[in-house]
Amino acid sequence: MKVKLRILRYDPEKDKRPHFENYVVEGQPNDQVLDLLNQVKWYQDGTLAYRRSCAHGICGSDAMRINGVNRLACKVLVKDVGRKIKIEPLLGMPVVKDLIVDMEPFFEHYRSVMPYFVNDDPPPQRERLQSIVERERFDDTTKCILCAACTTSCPSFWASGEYIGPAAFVQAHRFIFDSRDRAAAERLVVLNERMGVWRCHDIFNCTEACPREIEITKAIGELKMAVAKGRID
Amino acid sequence: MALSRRVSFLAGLRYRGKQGMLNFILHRITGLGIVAFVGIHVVAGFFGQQFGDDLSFALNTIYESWQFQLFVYFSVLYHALNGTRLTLMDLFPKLMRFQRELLWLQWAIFVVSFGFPSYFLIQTSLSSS
Amino acid sequence: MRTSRPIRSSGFIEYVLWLFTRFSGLLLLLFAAISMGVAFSLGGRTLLDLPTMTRWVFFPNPNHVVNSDIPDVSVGWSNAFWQIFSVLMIFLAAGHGINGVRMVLEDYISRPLLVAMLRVLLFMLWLACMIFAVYVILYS
Amino acid sequence: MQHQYEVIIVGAGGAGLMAALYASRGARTAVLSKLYPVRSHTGTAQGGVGAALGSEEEDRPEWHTFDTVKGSDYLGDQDTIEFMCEQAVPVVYELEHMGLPFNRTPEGRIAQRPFGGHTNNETGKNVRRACYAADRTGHMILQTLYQQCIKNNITFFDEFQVLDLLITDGVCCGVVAYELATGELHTFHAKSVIIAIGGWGRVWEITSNAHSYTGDGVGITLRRGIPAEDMEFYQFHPTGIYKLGILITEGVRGEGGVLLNSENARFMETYAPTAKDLASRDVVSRAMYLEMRDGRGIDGKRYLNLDVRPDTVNKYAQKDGRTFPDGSPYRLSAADVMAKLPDIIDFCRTYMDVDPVTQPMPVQPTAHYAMGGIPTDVHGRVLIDEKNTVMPGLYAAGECACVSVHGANRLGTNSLLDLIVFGKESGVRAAEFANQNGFVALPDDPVDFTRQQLDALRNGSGKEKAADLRQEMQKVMFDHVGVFRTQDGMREAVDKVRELKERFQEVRVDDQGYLYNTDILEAWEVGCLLDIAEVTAVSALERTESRGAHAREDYPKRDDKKWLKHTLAFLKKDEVELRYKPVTITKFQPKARVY
Repeated sequence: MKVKLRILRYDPEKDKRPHFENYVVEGQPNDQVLDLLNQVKWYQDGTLAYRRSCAHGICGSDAMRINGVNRLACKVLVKDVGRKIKIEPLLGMPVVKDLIVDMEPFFEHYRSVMPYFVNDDPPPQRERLQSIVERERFDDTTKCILCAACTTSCPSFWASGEYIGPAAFVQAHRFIFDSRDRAAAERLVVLNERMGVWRCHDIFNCTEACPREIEITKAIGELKMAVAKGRID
Repeated sequence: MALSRRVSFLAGLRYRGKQGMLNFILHRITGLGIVAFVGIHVVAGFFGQQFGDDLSFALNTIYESWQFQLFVYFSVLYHALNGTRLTLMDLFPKLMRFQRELLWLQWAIFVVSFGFPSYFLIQTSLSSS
Repeated sequence: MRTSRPIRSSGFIEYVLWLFTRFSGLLLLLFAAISMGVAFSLGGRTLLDLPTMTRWVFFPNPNHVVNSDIPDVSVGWSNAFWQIFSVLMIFLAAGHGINGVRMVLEDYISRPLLVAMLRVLLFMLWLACMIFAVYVILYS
Repeated sequence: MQHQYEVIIVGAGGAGLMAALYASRGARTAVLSKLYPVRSHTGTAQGGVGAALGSEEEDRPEWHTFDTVKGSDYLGDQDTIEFMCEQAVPVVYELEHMGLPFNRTPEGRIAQRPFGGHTNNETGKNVRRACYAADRTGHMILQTLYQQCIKNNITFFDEFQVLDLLITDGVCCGVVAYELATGELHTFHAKSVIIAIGGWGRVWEITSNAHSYTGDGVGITLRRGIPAEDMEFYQFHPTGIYKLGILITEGVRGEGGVLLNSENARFMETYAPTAKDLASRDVVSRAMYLEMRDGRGIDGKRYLNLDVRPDTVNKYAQKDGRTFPDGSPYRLSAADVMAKLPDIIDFCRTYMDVDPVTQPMPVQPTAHYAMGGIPTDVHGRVLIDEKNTVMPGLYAAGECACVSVHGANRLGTNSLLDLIVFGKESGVRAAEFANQNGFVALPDDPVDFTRQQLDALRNGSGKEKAADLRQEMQKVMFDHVGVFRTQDGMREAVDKVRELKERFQEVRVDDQGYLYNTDILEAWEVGCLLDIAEVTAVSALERTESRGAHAREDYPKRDDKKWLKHTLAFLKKDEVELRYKPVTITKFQPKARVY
């Protein structure tokens, strides 16, 4: 069946401003939108630029706006979105070419929450013990693939690029609620800043956008409570 | 050159977020609305009372029209209900798992508590005029 | 099995205001319920239509509603308890509202100096609001 | 533009990041990666990392060693295998100390699950050796290592694709990289270079590998005269999603899932009476292929069912007498499936509308892992001939390297282990080397060779499209150099690939710009894939036996007399030169391999 793609193109070497271009490709209901993009790039117009790698929703390269919502191109099938598909780059980050956005600001926020395990006590000979329940506490937020679909769906982030953003909160949550970690206090100080958790207005765009189905808003809620109560539970 | 990261208000509105985003927008609009008309109302009331200012009296007359009352009632009720939902979720993050259910509950309460009074309001206003 | 670990966290105005917004919201709802309850019990219900009554409930002074034939109810309200009640309510409402405005504006403004100026301006606006309201409540 | 670092690491997957962590402790280090580091293919590894921790039941590194040797069909070098299996235990604890969120046992220890080919050497039963974090172990390893790299302030050059290796007088002195954002060529001058660039599953049509898994590292070294070892051994994972190739972890069978044919029979009982569905991967893939060839594919199509529905699992577990470690009979509930295999359930629901809890999953063998690659010794040093001559300053680790611990067939969970053990080792050694040696001068005009290649792609006649060539190559390779191979088929594949290489000269890219020109890089990658395909097909054609993943219909037996040796393939202008070197055997003499 024929599928119509409407792609927002922007080539900084040629265009002053972005414009839509239409392509018609042959597609099956079970094709990924990424397959269609590949068809365009390989057989119709090689200048189309987008990121992709694993093609099954694990690497997080191909987050983009598909029919107005942030999705991974490889996790959306044609039958989910119909035969007219509008594809645009993510909102709130500088577009460098076609569907490619500059990810640097995103990773800067990511780095700002100390997204790494800190425990300076000398480790035991074997593993640090952790109960199944303690492990379960932060399981959800370990799933994050840093695709930026959540952060770029957040109206607070659109309004201000300084907002730390859901993806970084998810990372903070993963470590703050890890019973082995010892740097929760430092991270909470960062989250307590003006552009921290208090800018989250429970809009749930991030939760809806997450391709890994992480309950992001809930995680942020737990972070808010951790700051408020001054303890983690 | 890379394009600017700025997201215009309209571009933001074009994002097809689900109910949560609609609620967020309504919450902001109703909130700002309440601030605006309560603010003006207080000032107008003060000036009217103290100086017998004509403009203030005129403003107050607008406030008392039933159409405007309906609007204010919508804003206050919506803002109150949505605010309560947000507060509950913020205080008990576990509730966020049921955010969709909470939204439907909120709308159900809203429809009932907005519908009946406004029905009577419109009826009495129309019959009295 | 689950451990609860204490953390230290520096108090910050953002957090205080976030908390204020939540609790003032809830308190306003509570106050509104009390006011209405009392208004009903004072017989307001039988005399007024709904919108007028709503305003009469929240701000009971004779000058408030100009174009209605409202009996002089201020007698029942003019005691210290209800005056303090009203002042408290206006304090919460104005704080809640102006803080809301601040949130919206700060979402779109990131320059620190501008933000600081805005905060001062809004604080003054809040003070002015309070002064007006207190004056009306106490001296009308 | 020119940069200078003591150690340059090419590739930011598991091996690259592990190497970066260790190299940066002793030397000024930079990591070059054509993707953002967290996008690397390590992240898609699912089932677990093998280490004989014995936290669930008795296990020993020696058993792990033997299982790996046996899994490799005795082609793995036993000294390096022993090293890896001994190192496995401390290095897994080290990952835990870095914060990796492993699943836990009730005692709070790292949880382990059974995997194909992991056995208790005394009883012959399957043993729990795969340490796992749900079914996203690779994802957690990649994330954890990247997090530690951030903590240690390691320099990254993200979206820099390495296109050439610089060698002066037989000493490696740096790399040339293409910056995606600007199209500029950068020269990186280094004392030592670690290549950790991953595999080349995209040579085949149906693969579990990423689009970017194009074996650039091996392509580059082949062009610079460094051989590739054991290229004919490429693993086909038994359970990829039908047509898509997306991986369904062996952990599914570890949890009790079984493979069923169109007669709803558990056919693995015939092919591997003891290990059954948890036999080594090449054995299972071959069995599936034979079932399908004999017309027992589901609905006559080329797929079989992988069934992890609790009823089925419990039925067969009871039949096998499988028990929990405490001796009670093994039971699996729907909730267990959902808790232990969340990602698998997600894939099946998203891509096939199949719910594994209530329906069987359609699977077929999928190109998965390269056992061969750049020949290295146990310290990651690259060897450039059959006499094991070391090229100073050049290291390789991870899937692109052939140590060779995997021999003719890799055991499940040993890939992640390979990454972390040899990533660490090569990082340590590369830094040591950098500390003991000075910079070697770069060749004149270092970017010349690269520029020629790119210019050719920009200015070609345009008669051919790179995508067409890739597709033709993938098809011929999957049909003829796949699970089962024949003389004629491989001959055809060699000819076809050579023809495609000719036609590759005519390619011209559409995108003539410089900023984010992904078109030209994709075309360049097709060039790499073609080189690798040729080397693979030629190496396979010569090996007249069946061993591990290399299964020939015309030579169905293993031939230890003639073929117990590693292939070294050198890419020459118009041909592939093959040489051979012996396999290191220490403790375990080759025996028949029965599961």
